[in-house]
Amino acid sequence: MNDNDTPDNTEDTTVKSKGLNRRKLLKGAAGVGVAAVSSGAITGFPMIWAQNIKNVTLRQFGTGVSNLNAIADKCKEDLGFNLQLTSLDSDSVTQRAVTQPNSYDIADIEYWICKKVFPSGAMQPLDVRRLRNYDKISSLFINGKLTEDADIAQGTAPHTVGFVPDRNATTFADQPTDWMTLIPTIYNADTLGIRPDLVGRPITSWADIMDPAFRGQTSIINIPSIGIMDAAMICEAMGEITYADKGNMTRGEIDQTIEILKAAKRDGQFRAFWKTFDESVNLMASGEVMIQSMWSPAVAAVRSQGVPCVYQPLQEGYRAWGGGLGLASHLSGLELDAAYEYIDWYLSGWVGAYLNRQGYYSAAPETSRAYMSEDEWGYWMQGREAQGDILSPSGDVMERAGAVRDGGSFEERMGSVACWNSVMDENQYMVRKWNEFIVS
Amino acid sequence: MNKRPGSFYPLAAFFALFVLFLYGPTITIALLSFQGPGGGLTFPMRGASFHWFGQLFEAQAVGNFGTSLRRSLLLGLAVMICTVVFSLLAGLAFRKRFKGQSVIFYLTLTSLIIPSILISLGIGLMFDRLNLESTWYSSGFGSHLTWTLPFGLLIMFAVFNRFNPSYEMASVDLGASHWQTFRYILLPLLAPSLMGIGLFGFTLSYDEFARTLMTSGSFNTLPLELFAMTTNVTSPVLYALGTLTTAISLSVIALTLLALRVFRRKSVRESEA
Amino acid sequence: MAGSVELIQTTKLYDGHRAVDGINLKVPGGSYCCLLGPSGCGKSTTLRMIAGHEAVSDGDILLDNRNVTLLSPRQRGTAMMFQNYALFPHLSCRDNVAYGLKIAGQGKAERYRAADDMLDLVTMSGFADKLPGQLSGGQQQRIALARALICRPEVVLLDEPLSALDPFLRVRMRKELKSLQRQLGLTFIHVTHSQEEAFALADLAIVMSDGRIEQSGHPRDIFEAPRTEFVANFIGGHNVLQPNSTLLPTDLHPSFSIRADQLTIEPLDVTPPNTITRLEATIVDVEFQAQFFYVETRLDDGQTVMCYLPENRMDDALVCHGQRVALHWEKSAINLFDTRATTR
Amino acid sequence: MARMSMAHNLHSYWQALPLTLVLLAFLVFPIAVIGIVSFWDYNSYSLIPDFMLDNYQYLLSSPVTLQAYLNTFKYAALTWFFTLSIGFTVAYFLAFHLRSTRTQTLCFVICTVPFFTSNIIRMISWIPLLGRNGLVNSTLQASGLTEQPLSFLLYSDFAVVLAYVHLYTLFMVVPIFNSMMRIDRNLVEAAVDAGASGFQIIRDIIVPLSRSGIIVGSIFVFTLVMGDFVTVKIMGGGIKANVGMMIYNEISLLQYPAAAASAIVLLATVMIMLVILFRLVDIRKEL
Repeated sequence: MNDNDTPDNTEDTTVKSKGLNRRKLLKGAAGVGVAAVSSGAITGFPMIWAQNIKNVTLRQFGTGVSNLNAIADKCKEDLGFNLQLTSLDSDSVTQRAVTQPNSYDIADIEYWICKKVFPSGAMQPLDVRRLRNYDKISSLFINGKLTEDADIAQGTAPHTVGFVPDRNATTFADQPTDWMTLIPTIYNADTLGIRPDLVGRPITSWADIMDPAFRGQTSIINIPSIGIMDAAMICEAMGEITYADKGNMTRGEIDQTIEILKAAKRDGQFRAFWKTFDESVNLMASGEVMIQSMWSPAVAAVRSQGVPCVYQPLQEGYRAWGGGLGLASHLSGLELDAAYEYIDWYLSGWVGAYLNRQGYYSAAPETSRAYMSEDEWGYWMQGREAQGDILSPSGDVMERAGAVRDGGSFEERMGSVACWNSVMDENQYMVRKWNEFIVS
Repeated sequence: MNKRPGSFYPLAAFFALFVLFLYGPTITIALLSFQGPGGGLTFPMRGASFHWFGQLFEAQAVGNFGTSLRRSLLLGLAVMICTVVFSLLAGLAFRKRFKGQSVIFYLTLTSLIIPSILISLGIGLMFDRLNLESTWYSSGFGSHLTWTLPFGLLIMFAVFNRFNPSYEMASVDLGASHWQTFRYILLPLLAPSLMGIGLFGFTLSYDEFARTLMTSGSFNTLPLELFAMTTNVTSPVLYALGTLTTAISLSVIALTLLALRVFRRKSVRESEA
Repeated sequence: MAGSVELIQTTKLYDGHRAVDGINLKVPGGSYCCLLGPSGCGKSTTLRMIAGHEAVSDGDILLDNRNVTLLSPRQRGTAMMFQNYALFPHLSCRDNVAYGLKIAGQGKAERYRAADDMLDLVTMSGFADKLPGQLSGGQQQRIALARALICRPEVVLLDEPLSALDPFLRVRMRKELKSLQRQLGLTFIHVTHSQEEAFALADLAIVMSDGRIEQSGHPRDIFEAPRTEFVANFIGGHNVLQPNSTLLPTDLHPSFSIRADQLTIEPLDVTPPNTITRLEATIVDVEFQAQFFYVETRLDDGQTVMCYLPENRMDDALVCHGQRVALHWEKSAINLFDTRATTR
Repeated sequence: MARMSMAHNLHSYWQALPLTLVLLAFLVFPIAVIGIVSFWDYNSYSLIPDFMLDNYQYLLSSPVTLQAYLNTFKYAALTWFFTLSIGFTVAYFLAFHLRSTRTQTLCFVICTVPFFTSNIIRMISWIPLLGRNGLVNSTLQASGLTEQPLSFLLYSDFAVVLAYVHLYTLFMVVPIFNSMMRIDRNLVEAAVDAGASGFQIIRDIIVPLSRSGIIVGSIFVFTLVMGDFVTVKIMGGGIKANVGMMIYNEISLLQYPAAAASAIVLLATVMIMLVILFRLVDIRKEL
């Protein structure tokens, strides 16, 4: 394990430098050479690809969360073909996935989006037998349980929309099959982010966001499928509503939830609504908001600006989300082969480590461990105190030695997921009501 | 020197305030774009450097200015050329009466004032229904034309309203064909206005957001990329870009004014010679 | 009499250029005064200073012996009629005429009554509800006049009021202006570049050049004795001649003028009495101009001399192109310029 | 002669053709598609051809629609008022108080330059100014004028209208300035001669004579505000909503038929108001 420390770090820096010099090939040649050698040595990928695969260009689109240029660069380096990335907000992602299926080859989407998109026939399932790393995927995505005896959380848990019965199906299977809709790549547990310097008291419950003391300085996410889950966590914590299944509400439950939100909005409880990662960071960092629903890397981003921010574990548990890669239905032949190769590579560890270092979780945790230092693994995954400074993938110091990750270890976090982002049966109704809330 | 009326000074002050209002935010982000590497999107300033301008030309974690800028420039150029040619032709057409004239005129006006999001939605849906792929150079191009052409046509109207037809008559009188009259008389006289239309068309297209939203297909134009960045980027690199584009706009305007002056001088000199 | 205007050393500077250069002028009340001069001579600027639309750089303006130099146009009791009439295009003729009263705070009925009376005066009652754009030039002019008169000014200032009209209408409107001025007994100050117009109208004509007054007085006095070479040239009908040792006695130095109608053309062999000056010349051009012939001749030293020959005195055999003739005039007809004025 | 004008007319047809084709392909057909789709059914991922009035029924019966329209009209009215007041004053200053064409052009260019920077960048530039810890608030607090930061400066109706005024005042200035430049300066002197005060001149002469410019500017500002959603999204912090936001939300949630129905209703509203405005002005004469 110790051996990994050094190559790991050098690799980071070479990726960085390669990123810088992507268009200035001459200057970057040395760095690329080193990176290629080191990665080749570590992964041991068989170089089976004919020269023509190098001409393949795969178009991937998705949210900014994981559409990172560093991944495309590394992909080019390891696999030889080009990855063209387009990043959009999650609404636009859904929209494009359904309405412009020819405009992409690989969709980097969340599971709840998948629930909407897959039945439209815009995508094709993946044959898991073609993936060498399939068995490295966390069981959370196969049967919904992190450990054997764990409960299955409410909402659109990934495994419920993760499989289809056969190659041509557009309906989901309730059992794992050989055909997967998305290969999971990234996931996390979300909770409230707070500014400890501003809130002035311990925060323990989702209901705290509705505290009149924070009037005009709170925010929630305005993506209906996600926001409604946050709202449900809040209402349940307030003791206003008890849901049979937060992930699949009845019309009455939706109405009640929206009414509570509307009343809070009328009273000026919310400062703003956010739709994307960055908006939440800015709201928090600029001091506009002191408590809001937030994603883990967003908290890290706020902290990296020198602003105190805590990713607050709450007694009711987390709301989780997961994303993965899917294939457009038009994909075939060499491109399809390349796509399989790419996805397999995605699971093979380098990307996983990269995502882990951003504060997300890799779907194949074990493979990514090989690309992380012991200290990094301890800090990010095991909830241990950092021995040295914790660096971001781009080499900036994120946390000083001695820091402990909010919410603790992987098991603690993903083990107390109360619900997943979801698409309900009454989705259309919910979206309408949500719109009413936003416009009200 | 005539004494200025008493109202001059309060009005001048008002104008100065207005200019400050127009530039205030631009100046703010210009300041913020010179922050040090640890800078954020809001005050207070964290250090001072050119760091974020340097970042601009390096690969971003998310998004890509370079390619979207190239797309926007190409699209702007294509839109500019079409706007100039189509507006000129339509302007010529409208000097005479013809059937359907008022229908076309009102359609043009509609195109100008219809909420952009409708154009975007309509073209997006149309391409979808026709099973055509939306791309920035097809549907995006069309949606931009619906925005630039009305301006072009209205400018042509304004030009022709002030245009003295005797020049053309004199030319025809001297035995010039229609084409020669157009080439040697009309076109040189209209050239400055056409340059204006071109510049206007380019800028409108280059900045267009709402009409491009659902019509650009897989690849973002610069404003779309910026919009995505406002939601995905937490660094002052965005401000650096804003500062840079403002600076570029300023120099483009300065160059255009200069070109117009040189052009005018040249034509004066030619006419003197 | 009310309505007298006096300018004392009145000066207007534009960027250091003296557009009006210290002029002194006294216009008696009730007179028709014409400011005459070529374009750019400062006559419009003078008028606008009297009206108060142009600030005075130096000097004073007195109306009825009251110093109005710093007063606003309204406070002066003048009214101006603009070159292109400046009728408000969005107001009816009645509203245009009544505008001054509206500003003065009069009620609608009252001011409309006054406006209708005024329209009557300029025989435009039928056009009260029309917009200015619907009227002909002459009609617009009457409306403009009515608008200028409505506030009962003592001095009416007219800036080239007839220049936008065709020649025929110009003569007619000119008569109307004059008779209206007499009828109302107001002071009219009228700016024009046409000496014909000035002579026809003015009790007091003021010839200006280069920001200065060249000559002022009754048109007839000016015509009979132009005080400077400029005036003689500008008002026309005068030959300005430079004495020359071979041709003319040099005691007339530096130049003098002689009216074109006081010359006669004689055959070369006629010997004149010694009250007559005789000069030989060659006829260059003959033009028929109805009541008289215009004959252009050239002296041997190259100076041009023009003569008006009454139609009945025209001798076709003598007066034709290329003919050598003698020009005769009475010595008393010679007009010497005011040397102080010419050598300023 | 008759034959010549015939030939000219024929020329007109092909000369107008490119414009006409563009308008047909990218304006008329798309609107027709919106019209058709507005009667369709949909589920979370696709459109279902149908003929149903549900979309309209929901739209017209929902209190949210009314609220969104009220908000939109409120924004439009406020923006109109401020852009008109500011735009008129600025145009008046430029047209009547600057003497040389040079200074006029210079001042005009100064006003136009920010227009060449992306709207989005211009909008987000307000955030560091108006935020809770923004420049304005820190100045106010430092000077002791306020104790607590003023939160209404950002993510509020105030912020939205401010951004609109910032973005669109120029659309008022240009046509009004244009009309004012065509007012005969003698008219102003004639009014002065009649004794009118500065205010009376503006009321009686300048406002009526720049009416067409005011109307053209109003049409611009009005339609831009009615159709906007980006400004509301960014400056309203997602809290504020107008019709454009409603449509944008529906589009982003793939509810195309609902969005189409909203769009048709919006189009109808805008068109009705414009027909009224266009009765007041002949735009071709005003150019």
